[in-house]
Amino acid sequence: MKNFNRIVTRELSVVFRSQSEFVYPLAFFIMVTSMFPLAVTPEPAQLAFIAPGVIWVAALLSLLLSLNAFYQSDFQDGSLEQMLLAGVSGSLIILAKAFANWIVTGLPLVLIAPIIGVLLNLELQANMIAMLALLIGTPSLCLIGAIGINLTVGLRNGGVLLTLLVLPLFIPILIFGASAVEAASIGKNYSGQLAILAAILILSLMLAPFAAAAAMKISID
Amino acid sequence: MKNFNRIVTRELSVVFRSQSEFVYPLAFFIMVTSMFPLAVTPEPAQLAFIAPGVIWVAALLSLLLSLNAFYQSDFQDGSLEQMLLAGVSGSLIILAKAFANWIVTGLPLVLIAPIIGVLLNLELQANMIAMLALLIGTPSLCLIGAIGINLTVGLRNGGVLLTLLVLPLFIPILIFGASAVEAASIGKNYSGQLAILAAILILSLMLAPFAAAAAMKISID
Amino acid sequence: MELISSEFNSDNLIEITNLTVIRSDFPVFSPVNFSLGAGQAMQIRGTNGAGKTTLLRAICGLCHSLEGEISWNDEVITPAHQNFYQSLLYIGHALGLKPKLTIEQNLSFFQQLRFELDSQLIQEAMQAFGIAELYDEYVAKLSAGQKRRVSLCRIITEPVPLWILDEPLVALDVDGQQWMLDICNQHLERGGILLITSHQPINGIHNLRELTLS
Amino acid sequence: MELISSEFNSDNLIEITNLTVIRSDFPVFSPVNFSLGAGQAMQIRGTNGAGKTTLLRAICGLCHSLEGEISWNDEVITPAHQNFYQSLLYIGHALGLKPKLTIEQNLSFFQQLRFELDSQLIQEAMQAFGIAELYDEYVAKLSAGQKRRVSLCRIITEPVPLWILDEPLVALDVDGQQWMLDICNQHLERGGILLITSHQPINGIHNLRELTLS
Amino acid sequence: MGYFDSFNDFIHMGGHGFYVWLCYAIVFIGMVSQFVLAKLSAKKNIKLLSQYYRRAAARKKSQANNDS
Amino acid sequence: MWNWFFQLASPKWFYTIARKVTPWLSVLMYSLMLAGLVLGLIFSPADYQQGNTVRIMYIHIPAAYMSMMIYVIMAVAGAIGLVWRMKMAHIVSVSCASIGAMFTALALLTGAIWGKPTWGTYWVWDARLTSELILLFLYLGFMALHSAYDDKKAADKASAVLALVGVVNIPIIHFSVEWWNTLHQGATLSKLEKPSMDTSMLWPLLIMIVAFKLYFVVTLFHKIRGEILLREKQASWVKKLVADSKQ
Ligand code: HEM
Ligand SMILES: Nc1ncnc2c1ncn2[C@@H]1O[C@H](COP(=O)(O)OP(=O)(O)OP(=O)(O)O)[C@@H](O)[C@H]1O
Ligand SMILES: Nc1ncnc2c1ncn2[C@@H]1O[C@H](COP(=O)(O)OP(=O)(O)OP(=O)(O)O)[C@@H](O)[C@H]1O
Ligand SMILES: [Mg+2]
Ligand SMILES: [Mg+2]
Repeated sequence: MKNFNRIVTRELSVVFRSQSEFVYPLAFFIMVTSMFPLAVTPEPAQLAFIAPGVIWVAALLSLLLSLNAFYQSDFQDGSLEQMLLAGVSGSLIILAKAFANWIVTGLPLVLIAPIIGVLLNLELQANMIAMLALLIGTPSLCLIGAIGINLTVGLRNGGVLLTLLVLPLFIPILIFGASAVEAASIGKNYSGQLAILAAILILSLMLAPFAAAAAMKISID
Repeated sequence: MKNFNRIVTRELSVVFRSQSEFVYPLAFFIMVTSMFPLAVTPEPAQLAFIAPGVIWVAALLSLLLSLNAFYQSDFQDGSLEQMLLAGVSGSLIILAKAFANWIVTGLPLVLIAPIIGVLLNLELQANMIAMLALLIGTPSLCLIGAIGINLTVGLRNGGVLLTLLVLPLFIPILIFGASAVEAASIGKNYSGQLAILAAILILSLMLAPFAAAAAMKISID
Repeated sequence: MELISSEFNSDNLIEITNLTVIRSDFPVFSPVNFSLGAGQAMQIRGTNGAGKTTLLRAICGLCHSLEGEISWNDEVITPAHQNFYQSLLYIGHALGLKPKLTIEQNLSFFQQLRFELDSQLIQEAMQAFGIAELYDEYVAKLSAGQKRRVSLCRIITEPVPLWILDEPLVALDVDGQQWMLDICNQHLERGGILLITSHQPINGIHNLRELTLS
Repeated sequence: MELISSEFNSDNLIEITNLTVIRSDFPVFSPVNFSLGAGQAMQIRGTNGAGKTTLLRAICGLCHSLEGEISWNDEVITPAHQNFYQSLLYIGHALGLKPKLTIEQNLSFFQQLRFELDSQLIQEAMQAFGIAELYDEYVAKLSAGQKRRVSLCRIITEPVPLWILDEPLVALDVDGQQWMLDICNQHLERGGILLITSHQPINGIHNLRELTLS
Repeated sequence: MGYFDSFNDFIHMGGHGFYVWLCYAIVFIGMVSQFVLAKLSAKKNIKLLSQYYRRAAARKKSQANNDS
Repeated sequence: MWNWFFQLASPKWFYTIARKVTPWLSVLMYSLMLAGLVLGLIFSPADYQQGNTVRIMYIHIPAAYMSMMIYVIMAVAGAIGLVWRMKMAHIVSVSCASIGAMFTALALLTGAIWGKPTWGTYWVWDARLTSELILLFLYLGFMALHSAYDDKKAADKASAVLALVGVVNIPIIHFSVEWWNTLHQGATLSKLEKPSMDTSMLWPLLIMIVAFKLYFVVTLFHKIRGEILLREKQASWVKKLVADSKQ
């Protein structure tokens, strides 16, 4: 637990060293969501209709994009192997890094989502649910993403291969997340979807660190 | 011109060394486009309505993602500076790399787009125009992307900063590309949009290599 | 200057039996046997590509597909053996430093993974390697030799018995090399164990044994 | 072994006047003046962080914010001067090799940027550095010293008069270092110019001048 | 014969011939090509290996020459 | 008791056994395939609703079953390889991938073509169809990952981890028709209940299912043998085999 804190602190201080860095994933999120009114339609009713899906797709892509920055340099400069050699268990390292990743990338998304919702004409109730769904869903994305990035980090063009491996695993979260918001926006019951998101989170908290740690050791060789 | 060919050949042989690599950007494109029916709506009429926008957003993101793999390692292992020291002009290097990038990433997108169009319920005429628009638009994306990546390649989390710099520049292409397809799908005239796309291509062919080369020299320092 | 204050257990013993590593179906070097006890040092020698780095990484458990046995204090090491990792420091070609953190932040992070934070010791270590004034400089801005010095500071800030150093003298200037070797000597006197490779001559380490890979 | 067949122009001359590089508002080293003509060699010396790498990169035009003047054959060099780049080879800490290409592919790519492809010469170069059997091995799989050897092959495959080598002896084994220095000597005899740094002693280069940075 | 009255009927499949036969054709092509590739792989690998052994032997020889 | 398990782990043993068994299995496969085709295409009746398009069922359902079964086999073999460090298990796992990907593609294509006359569209984004598409991506990811590594051992382990993680998709595919109300048919074959199908349609279907399984086993054995040769190239028995085959 002590080491968990230390790794998280270190990650955060690396990120916050150039203070503007934590706004990038956010900016990406805002940019992608605002591309849709331009590319599809600026009409309010239509926008509100596609909004849940767009918010979730954008969140998913922006988390995906942040993974590389969080893991790759640690592999290349040898600091991951040094942590392992200091006796820190692989799954703890993953857990700590995924947590830091979520703090830097996932949490800001959750906080900014309501504003995007307003811009896309989503109504209040649906907007709050979107935020809640993102709050439960994004940590799973960070954890599952950790598996993918650890499998591909040693490879050239790993970035795109990463996508190929990880997006299929993200899709259930996407479906339930988006459908929770959709249900809320037409006044239906959405608790089922949220419960499934929570179940996915628990499952990935239990399993993903081990899978990712195994992948990490393979990549280090 | 000789050196152009050499750099292109080298890039391609690096990429094709593991033969499956050129399918990754494609896979990303397919994956993102197929996320929308899941996240937004599976209904055919609605799908056809959002299809042009979705195809363009996905193309744009998949080109964006490929940039890092194409430029970063060349910076880090010092081979870019070696090319410069061999007297190859910066803009030629950029031109060659952007061309290779398009061959590997852009061209497959153009070829697969019609199939995606069918899945998203786009009709034949619109589908062909989508393909044509992508054919004219994607090279500009590669060229403009080269400027962004060369500005940001030395920085940690550069990936996301890149996005921030480049997406606004991509947006005109996005708007005209998507609206050409939209126009075609409702039977309107679309030649104006295509002409603008062509103009953007010519402009970026003339200017982007120089801007990107300047950015490259700044990043190498 | 007296730097290392802890005495190590004099029973410490690393034993390597018939160790080799398979790469693309061939063993990289012919099987290796040796054992090192407290206060002993060994230099691994061999031409470029002989397999020195591979051997050291295999001992650290960073290589798959190895054959043979490594044991530490009579316990066979399976890939993740806590006791062994508690007593081991490996510094290889990749230094493991974060360019975006300062020298001090880098060193204290690694120290805290295994020991309590001891700013005093970190200070002394930086002094010993002549980079004390740079303590709040970001590692990104250092020269090759300065980065190497930072990574070597860890042999002082993390007092463990077994040092595995892959070409530690690379990029160091003449003074730096001398300091480095002095510190190794002190380590050996205190009952430490040293496994080292270098293409530069290593002068003045007492009782340095040699093993040539083929 | 006679490796380098071309004689260089005996008028070649590089002149450095009052050169210094500003980093974070301070000059890294005090201004430097020297000139090297055909057949002359100079070693840049200095402690870690003295600014050797910075100086060499500045001469190659890879540094901004430099003050002073560099001229090649009496022409002042502005950042992108074709004549100068045609006659220059710089090999620094980063080797510029693509891990996903074979040794041969890497070498022939660089050769073709400035010269015609000459497989014979590439073959000879690999032989000279003892990596001839590895020619179709991917660079990713090579050891540190083998990679260094590959990058050094370029001094043979690209026959240019001015060599700027930043710590070329790092990671080379004893044989490799000897071969390297022999080739440097041949280069000087043919009217080449050599600018080199190293923390290891450089033995046997004739008339090696020294410049110590401070 | 069977369910159908004539061969023409069989091909026509009550207007759905196109779909049915397309499906069967795709499955046939897919499975047969996979099968042939698999069957050839052992043979192809034997050829590959005999080349490999020759090269390995040559390399060993040249190394032995270097040492002596 | 564990003897057979360790024997299985020996590539040489597996190679010889596979070589002996495959001809017999092939004969069985060919005859079942032929019987199934004749029964399905010629003798079975048309459906009262779907007409003759129902004949697509005899290949769609077996292909869809295989796509899922092979993924599970691939993942289990990968897990065995990871835990017991067994060479043979990785070989099985890797050899499964391309066959499984092919069956997944076939299930998708035949399903899509079947959809046109029955549902009026080639493709809808319902849960089962989508999850089957994801399965295809998982297979492709597995193969891409395996080929992206230079080192075979690392490639084996990495792709085994991926296969294990992806296994969560299999129950989603299977239960999708129950969890979401969709266009796609519910379960027609179930071990517990009496099948709702007429025997004249059930028999060809069952025969085709078995024939597809045999096809899988035979193809897998061929692939495994090729793979074993490549990986055991240092073993003396392979050297001998190669030398013998040249004469
Ligand atoms: C692209 C379209 C389609 C795909 C991807 C698809 C996929 C699948 C899959 C994966 C299964 C196995 C399910 C399991 O074992 O749990 C299956 C079974 C089945 N499919 Fe499809 N299918 C498609 C279209 C169709 C169509 C158009 C029909 C008929 C109208 C159909 C009829 C059936 C039937 C009857 C079964 C057996 C049901 C069972 O036992 O679960 N499918 N399909
Ligand atoms: N980008 C930078 N910004 C600020 N200072 C820098 C930067 N790069 C290097 N320096 C500083 O410039 C000095 C000279 O560095 P340089 O790499 O030239 O040293 P060097 O003589 O090559 O040392 P070594 O022997 O260790 O290779 C160092 O003190 C370093 O801290
Ligand atoms: N991943 C790999 N796959 C296959 N072969 C490899 C791999 N890594 C290293 N090798 C080979 O193993 C041999 C030993 O490499 P190693 O790095 O251990 O050498 P070394 O003794 O440290 O050499 P140096 O003195 O140059 O540092 C080399 O011939 C190299 O080509
Ligand atoms: Mg080494
Ligand atoms: Mg230097």
